[in-house]
Amino acid sequence: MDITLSKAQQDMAKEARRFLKNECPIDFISEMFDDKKGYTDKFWSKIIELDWPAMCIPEKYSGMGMELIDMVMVLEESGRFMMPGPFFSTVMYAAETLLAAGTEAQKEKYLPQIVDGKIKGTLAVFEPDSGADPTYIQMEAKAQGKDFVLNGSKVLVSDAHESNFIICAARTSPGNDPSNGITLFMVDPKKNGVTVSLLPTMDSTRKYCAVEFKNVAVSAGDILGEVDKGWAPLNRAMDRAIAASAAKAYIPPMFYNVTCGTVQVLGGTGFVWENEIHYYLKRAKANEVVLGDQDYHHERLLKLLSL
Amino acid sequence: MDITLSKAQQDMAKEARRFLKNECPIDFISEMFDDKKGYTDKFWSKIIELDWPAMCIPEKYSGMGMELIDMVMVLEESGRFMMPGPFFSTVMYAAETLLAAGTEAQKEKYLPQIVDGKIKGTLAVFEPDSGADPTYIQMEAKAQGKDFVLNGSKVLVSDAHESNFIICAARTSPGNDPSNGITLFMVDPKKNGVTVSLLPTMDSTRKYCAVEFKNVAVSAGDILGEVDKGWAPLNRAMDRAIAASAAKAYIPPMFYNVTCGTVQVLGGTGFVWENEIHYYLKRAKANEVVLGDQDYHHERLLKLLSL
Amino acid sequence: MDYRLTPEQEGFRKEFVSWLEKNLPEGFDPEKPRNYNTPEEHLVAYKAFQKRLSEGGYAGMHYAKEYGGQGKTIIEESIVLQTIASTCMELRGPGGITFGMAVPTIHTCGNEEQKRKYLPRIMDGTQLWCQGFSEPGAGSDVANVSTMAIRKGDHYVVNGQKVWTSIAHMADHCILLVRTEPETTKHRGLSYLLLDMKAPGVDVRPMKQMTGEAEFNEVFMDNVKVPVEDLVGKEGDGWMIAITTLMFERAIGDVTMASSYEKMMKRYFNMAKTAKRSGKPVIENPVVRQKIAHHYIETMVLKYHGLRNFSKLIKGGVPGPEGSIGKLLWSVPNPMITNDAVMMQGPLGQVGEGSPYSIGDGTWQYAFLRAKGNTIEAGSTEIQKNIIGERVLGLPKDASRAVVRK
Amino acid sequence: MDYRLTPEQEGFRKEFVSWLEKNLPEGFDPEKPRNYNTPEEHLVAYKAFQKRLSEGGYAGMHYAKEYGGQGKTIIEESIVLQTIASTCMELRGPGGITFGMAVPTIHTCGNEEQKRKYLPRIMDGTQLWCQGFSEPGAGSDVANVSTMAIRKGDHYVVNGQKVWTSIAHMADHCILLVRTEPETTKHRGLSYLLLDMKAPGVDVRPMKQMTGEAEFNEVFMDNVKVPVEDLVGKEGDGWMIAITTLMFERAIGDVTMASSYEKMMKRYFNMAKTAKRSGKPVIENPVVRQKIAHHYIETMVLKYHGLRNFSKLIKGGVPGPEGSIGKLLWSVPNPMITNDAVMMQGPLGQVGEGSPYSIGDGTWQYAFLRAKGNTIEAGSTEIQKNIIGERVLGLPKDASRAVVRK
Repeated sequence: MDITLSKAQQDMAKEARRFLKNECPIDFISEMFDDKKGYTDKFWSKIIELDWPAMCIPEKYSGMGMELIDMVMVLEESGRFMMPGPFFSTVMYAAETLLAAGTEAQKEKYLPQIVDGKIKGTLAVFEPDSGADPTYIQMEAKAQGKDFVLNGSKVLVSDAHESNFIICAARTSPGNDPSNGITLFMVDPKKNGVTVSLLPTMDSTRKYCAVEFKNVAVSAGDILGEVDKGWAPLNRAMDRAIAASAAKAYIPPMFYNVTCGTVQVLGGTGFVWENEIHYYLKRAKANEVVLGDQDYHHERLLKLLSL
Repeated sequence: MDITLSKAQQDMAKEARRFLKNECPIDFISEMFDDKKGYTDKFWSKIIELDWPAMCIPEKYSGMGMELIDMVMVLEESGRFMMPGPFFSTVMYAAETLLAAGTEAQKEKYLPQIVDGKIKGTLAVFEPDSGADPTYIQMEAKAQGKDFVLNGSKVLVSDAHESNFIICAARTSPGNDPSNGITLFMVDPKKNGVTVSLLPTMDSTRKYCAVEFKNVAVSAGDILGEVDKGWAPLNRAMDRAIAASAAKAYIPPMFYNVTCGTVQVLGGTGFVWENEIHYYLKRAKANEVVLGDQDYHHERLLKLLSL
Repeated sequence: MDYRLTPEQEGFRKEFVSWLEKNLPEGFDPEKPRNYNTPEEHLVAYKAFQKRLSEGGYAGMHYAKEYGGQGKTIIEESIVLQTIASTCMELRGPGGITFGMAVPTIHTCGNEEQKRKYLPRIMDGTQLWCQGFSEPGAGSDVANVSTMAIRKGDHYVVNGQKVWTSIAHMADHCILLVRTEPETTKHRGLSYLLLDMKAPGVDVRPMKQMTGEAEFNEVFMDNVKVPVEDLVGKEGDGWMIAITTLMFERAIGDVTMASSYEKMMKRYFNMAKTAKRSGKPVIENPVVRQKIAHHYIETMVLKYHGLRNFSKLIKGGVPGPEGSIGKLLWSVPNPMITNDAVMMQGPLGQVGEGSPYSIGDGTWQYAFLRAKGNTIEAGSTEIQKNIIGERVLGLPKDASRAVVRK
Repeated sequence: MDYRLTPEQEGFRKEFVSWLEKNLPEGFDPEKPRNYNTPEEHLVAYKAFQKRLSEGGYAGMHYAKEYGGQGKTIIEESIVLQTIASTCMELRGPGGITFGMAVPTIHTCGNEEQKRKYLPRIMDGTQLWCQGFSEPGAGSDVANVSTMAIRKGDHYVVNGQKVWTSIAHMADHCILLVRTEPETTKHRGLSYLLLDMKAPGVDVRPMKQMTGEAEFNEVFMDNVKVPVEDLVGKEGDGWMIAITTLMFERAIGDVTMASSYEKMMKRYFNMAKTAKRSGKPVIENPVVRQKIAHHYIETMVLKYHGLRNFSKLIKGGVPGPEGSIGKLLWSVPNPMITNDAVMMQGPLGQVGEGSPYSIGDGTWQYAFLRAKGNTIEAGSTEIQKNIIGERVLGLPKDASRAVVRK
């Protein structure tokens, strides 16, 4: 039993920190906060050079096949420096969902391109009526022969404005049970009927979009996994991204409280735009909601404990 | 508009404080904490001499017909000194319920005796399965002709061991709706089938009992108010005792927090029996529960606001 | 003890309510949390509304007519302020410091010339005032004043810098705390000046705050001349004047604040009926209901605390440092209230002004961020607790401050 | 990073679990939160169980055989302790200070004679130890020692008073912090003695606590003779010895504490299924569910924090003042956990031991009241935060303490 980090892991974290300290000074974060794209191609190409997207993708899809704990080394540092860009949405949302739900053909088609940095993707779960409950998915996907037609809206979709594909969770059988009736669709945002619009969110260190679907036809080949059985792999992918409900319930509110305490300790200085703490505060508040809030994860945890 | 206290009210408070400071030193409170009766006849007779039970009872029942705000002057001081004895149960629970629900004959029979200090009474609401929700009343009162037979248990009944009558809320029509089916019964605790037992409660500055009813027959003349319509007057009487749900939800947890903070500031000294703070802490914790807890009163408040 | 207005007072209230209905600016929507998008628009609306109030006989109810007031009592004033707070607080917004601080300071401590010169022009909306107490590096300790004012003949020459000066970029005048005796420290040697913000050498630089707006400013003063006629009280009286008027302000401020919180609660309830979680209005969620009820009670506590202090004021008592309690009663809950508002909205809680997905067009997001300043501005929570500890409860001064002050 | 035990370690764990099943005292019910009603019964059971552990080869796993240990590693020790904590912690209860403080102190800082003299008799359950650090009027500042020990020939003569001395009324010996140099203050001039509680002049007076029990004592020492052989280290080393061993204790303590909290959580869940509100089990109440989940997560945080510190210890690192974090992670939540337990029970939350109406026969009521000491004992929350601030984060000392210490 040893729950300390290995030397290699510590080195990985050090390297990431060194890189991000140089590349993500607060001026860059501040500039990207106001920028609509939210990152620069130059910065993105450096991420690709470092092979970060490849880390947890299996070797047979041109990835490096590393452990999630290795990726955590990078993610921790990316949080520390409020790293901008579609890295988390592409690698932790889209690639993980592809890995959990996709067919071999889908994985072979998309994952190597993610490794190379050629494409970016994201995941669309929340709807305007969901609140912070990611299980509430009512967007309609109506069967038309083997294909489906999507209608509805998704909100707080990370980096959809820069994505080459959106994995969209929609309801193919009526009801409220997430474990039955939800299907995952690969959607090209350039398709007819898809409208992506950037949302004016408090946290703009990352970008969030609304995505509207109006009679969007998706062919059977773009269904990820089985029809009606999309929740299990989606849930697994989200879990990998958030480690566990316990952590998701506990840490984001803690982070938010720390930022509030910091503002108070700094006094007026902490309240002005010039001081970087407000970026952290806004990011912390967004973290509390993405992938489900504390209330949701408390309930989820108790259900996992059969309570 | 003037929400300050009148001179007479301030004098009333001063007088009460002077009396209780003399009569309720901490040694007396501590002794009564361990005592099964919970007060002394000598102390009780002084309360009667001061005419405190008479204050809010109308003049036609030999009372003084004062305002509730005058009584508040006395009650505030009784809390300050953790006054022992069945004053609150007799005057604020029993007499107020009698006034709200009783027939003229019942009021004439009981109230003058309460004024004189000849009898004491209490109110039995909570049941073992109620939790802190006073609306959950399922104890059975079965009609037998014009009379009723009571079966069931009541818990946390203040001072029942010293009471000459217990006003017991029981269900005369099935269901969960408190506004329909609850009837108030005047029960003599010496009656066959009634068992009163002192509960070993954390707060023993006041005494609480369990009262068990086994085939207790109550005649129609001992019904307070109308059959099935007991909740409205009971609710009114409890409201008068607790001022309002807002106050009941807000202040007892605050009092409890203050006692916890005091223990922490005192350190080890605050943790020993010798220091009086633990009596306050225990009383505060009991206050949070009696007449419904914060959760209950929050819900009740929202319902009053039509939310 | 009586919470009710007398029939006369109630009559006055109704009369004002009906006057207000007819005299709101064209297009002003009381249900809309923000009618003005730029500070400039907002200022114009404030001045016009104040002028109308003055013409209608509702400006400065408890001040004498020669000062632009109405010669009535503070009860009428509080009726006017509460009514405004619960209907169109936004119109009064920019005047908070003018009426809460500048007016009582000048009225209580100013001389007859100053009162006649300034008060009528405030009452009729001509002048907007700001307040220059805080300085860089002073933390929340108002007595830490470095700005110097040296008397030269018939004027003072002022040099120094103020920070956190709300609305200085729009204000005409400023109540300014300065040091007139070099070599003094802390509260000794301070004086109180009335500064014309258009005087040469005054430089105002807005500070953008975390909401994205610039409500506060830095004010730089470089050899600014202030005529000696604009000294309030005597040289060296500055500290006492600042403290006394701050206390007077609080008592009426809490009552007004409570009225605007009551209005906010109505919007809160409506928002909780609109926002959804798992497809259902969040008002139906038992966990959220507990929070909503708690916050509603907090506004009641503020209200009755305010009414009690206000009753004392009417009876002629000078409000004491208990006013610090009132500051805590609104500033500590508000960050929680607005946080819960944003959280109730779930993912949409992130969405601000200008999006069809926003619940309340960004109002709650602005309120949430703005609330982060509540426990810092107007005397931080820590300062208020020190005041309560030392001056209400009579506790010894806290040791660390005792040291720093040596 | 690997949370799992090796197959050998897992084998050892299983072996101990099955040994434990066979070796629990007759009639001992692991599901019952309290099997012993008097401290005396409890002591007898502890000593017998420790003897059995020793005979079975499970006492002091990581200590050498010549000291009564088993010559294994701290991993086996932690497996034993965690298994005990999650099944029969009550049996180990009285030995907390003996094994958490006295044993590591003697083992790390004692000389060979002291180790051979005392450790085997602790391991086999013969001796129970207590700890005499705190003194009246010292607050939570352990260095504030006034008890004097003056050397006279081959012994020290000890005079003074200790407070908050747990189980002193049952203990055979005491690790005692004394001042051997008059005229010194604070941590200088302190020494560390091993006191025989039966020595003439030692007077133990129990202090009743708010739970109604007397777990703590005052210990008065009036010309008590302690042989010089019972000085640990050198004269003047007392403070460093106290600090070092306190740190060693924490790392293994948090892991053990987490195990007993996990056990408590199981009882918590069961209680929430039993207790009713509005006729339904409170576990179904959404508001209560949020609290239960939160408390469960808190025990997970304690566990992983403990495991991480423990991993460091295994790797040979000396645990640092980060141990203060572990203290906060159990002592701050526990008052909330037990408060919510009592509140969940509604009116029955008031009812303690000995009533058929009590839910858990008074266990939760005792736990609720006892928890009020958690944030005070073993270094108060405030002291721990100062340690974290000054020694983990490197913040300057807080000014008020800097003053008091002058």
